[in-house]
Amino acid sequence: MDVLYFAWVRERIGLPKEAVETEAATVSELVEELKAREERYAVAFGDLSALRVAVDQELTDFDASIRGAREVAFFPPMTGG
Amino acid sequence: MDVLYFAWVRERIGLPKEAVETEAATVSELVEELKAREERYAVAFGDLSALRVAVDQELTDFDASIRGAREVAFFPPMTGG
Amino acid sequence: MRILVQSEPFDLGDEAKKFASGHNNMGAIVTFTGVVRDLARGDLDCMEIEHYPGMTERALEKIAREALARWSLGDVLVIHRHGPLAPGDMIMMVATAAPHRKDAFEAAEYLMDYLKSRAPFWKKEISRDGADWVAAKDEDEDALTRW
Amino acid sequence: MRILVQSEPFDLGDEAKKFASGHNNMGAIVTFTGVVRDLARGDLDCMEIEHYPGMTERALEKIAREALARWSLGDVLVIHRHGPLAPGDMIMMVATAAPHRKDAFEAAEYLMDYLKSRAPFWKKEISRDGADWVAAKDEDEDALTRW
Repeated sequence: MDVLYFAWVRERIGLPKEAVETEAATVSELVEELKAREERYAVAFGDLSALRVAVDQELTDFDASIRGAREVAFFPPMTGG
Repeated sequence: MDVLYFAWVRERIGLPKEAVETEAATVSELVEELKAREERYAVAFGDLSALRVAVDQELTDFDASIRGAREVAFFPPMTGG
Repeated sequence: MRILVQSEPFDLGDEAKKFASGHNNMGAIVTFTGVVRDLARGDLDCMEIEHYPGMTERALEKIAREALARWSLGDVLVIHRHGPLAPGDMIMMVATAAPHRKDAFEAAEYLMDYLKSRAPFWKKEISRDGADWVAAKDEDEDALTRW
Repeated sequence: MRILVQSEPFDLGDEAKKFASGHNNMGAIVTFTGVVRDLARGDLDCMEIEHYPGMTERALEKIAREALARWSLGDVLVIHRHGPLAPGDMIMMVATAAPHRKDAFEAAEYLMDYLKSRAPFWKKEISRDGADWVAAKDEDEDALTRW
């Protein structure tokens, strides 16, 4: 699946998008896998309360299933308008 | 002083403005004088709850003083916007 | 503050653009525009708007000054037409500019609520069935209790 | 319903006019326009707006559809820019058309409240002192509890 990063999450991880092979069932499990990879992921995902997640372009929460998802995106709280 | 009429008050009384010589101290006293004049005034002022009054272009109520006023206007509730 | 009472049409686009471009560091601009609605039967020929020259401008200025005092605003614009209008014609507009959206929205609603019931305009609807003065609505009077 | 996500500038005047003229018997038209504010120090060089292509359009459409379902509206317009903007540039606008002013105002405020916190845009302020992501405000999240 594609994992996307926006705003300071993108800057901390250092890329906007990557393809990830995972057996993770939920967003939280995916986050744990990513944090275990490298320090920059551990830093970016250090405080989940400062992050939001979308699965297949719908806002959801960290307990959400990612089974069959094509796209998971992580970003800070939105500041549109 | 000038007495002005707007909207259906103007139509019932049949004129937009007239000069009135009066010793009336308040709007209510002026209304009583006008009602005593002719039937069309009595009809126009029949239900004061359906009327509004302005003294010198400021909305006020029927107890207001008109001593020294240059202009008293009667009209139905406003429907701007 | 700019208050215009006129029989001529105004251009919402031009007015909104002029108002918006005249303000420095106002993050939020709200406009409200009132349009002549047809009757339920669809046969409105004309809406005639009567007003009280002199008092109208005073009343609108008072309402605008009150809004400027109550909210953190950069500016207020009020345009209101009088005379004969056709269905679809623009009757009036207000615009507010503020640093924050809450102030711009609230002030625009305040201006509209007061303008509806406290500015000396009266509407008459003329159709083939005759002419009727539009009655004031209780809900418009009630709207003032909010402020 | 018209949703535009674009880097190009838009003209508030043209858009307001086009929106207003496209509607039959809508008595009330409300527009909100968001403008880039300078920093308190007055040294903002640029505001960069990042967004999530694809999700942005879906999120805005969802918010607009919800507004159309909740209020008696004739139409909704949302325009939001992305990319680099300068102080004073227009970031976005919404417009609502309704038979009555209460619906037009409430729907516009609803659109703004949701657009602030539920549409995937992120603002970065760039000045000579560096670049800072604008933090979401608690009050913007709290504003949603109203609906």
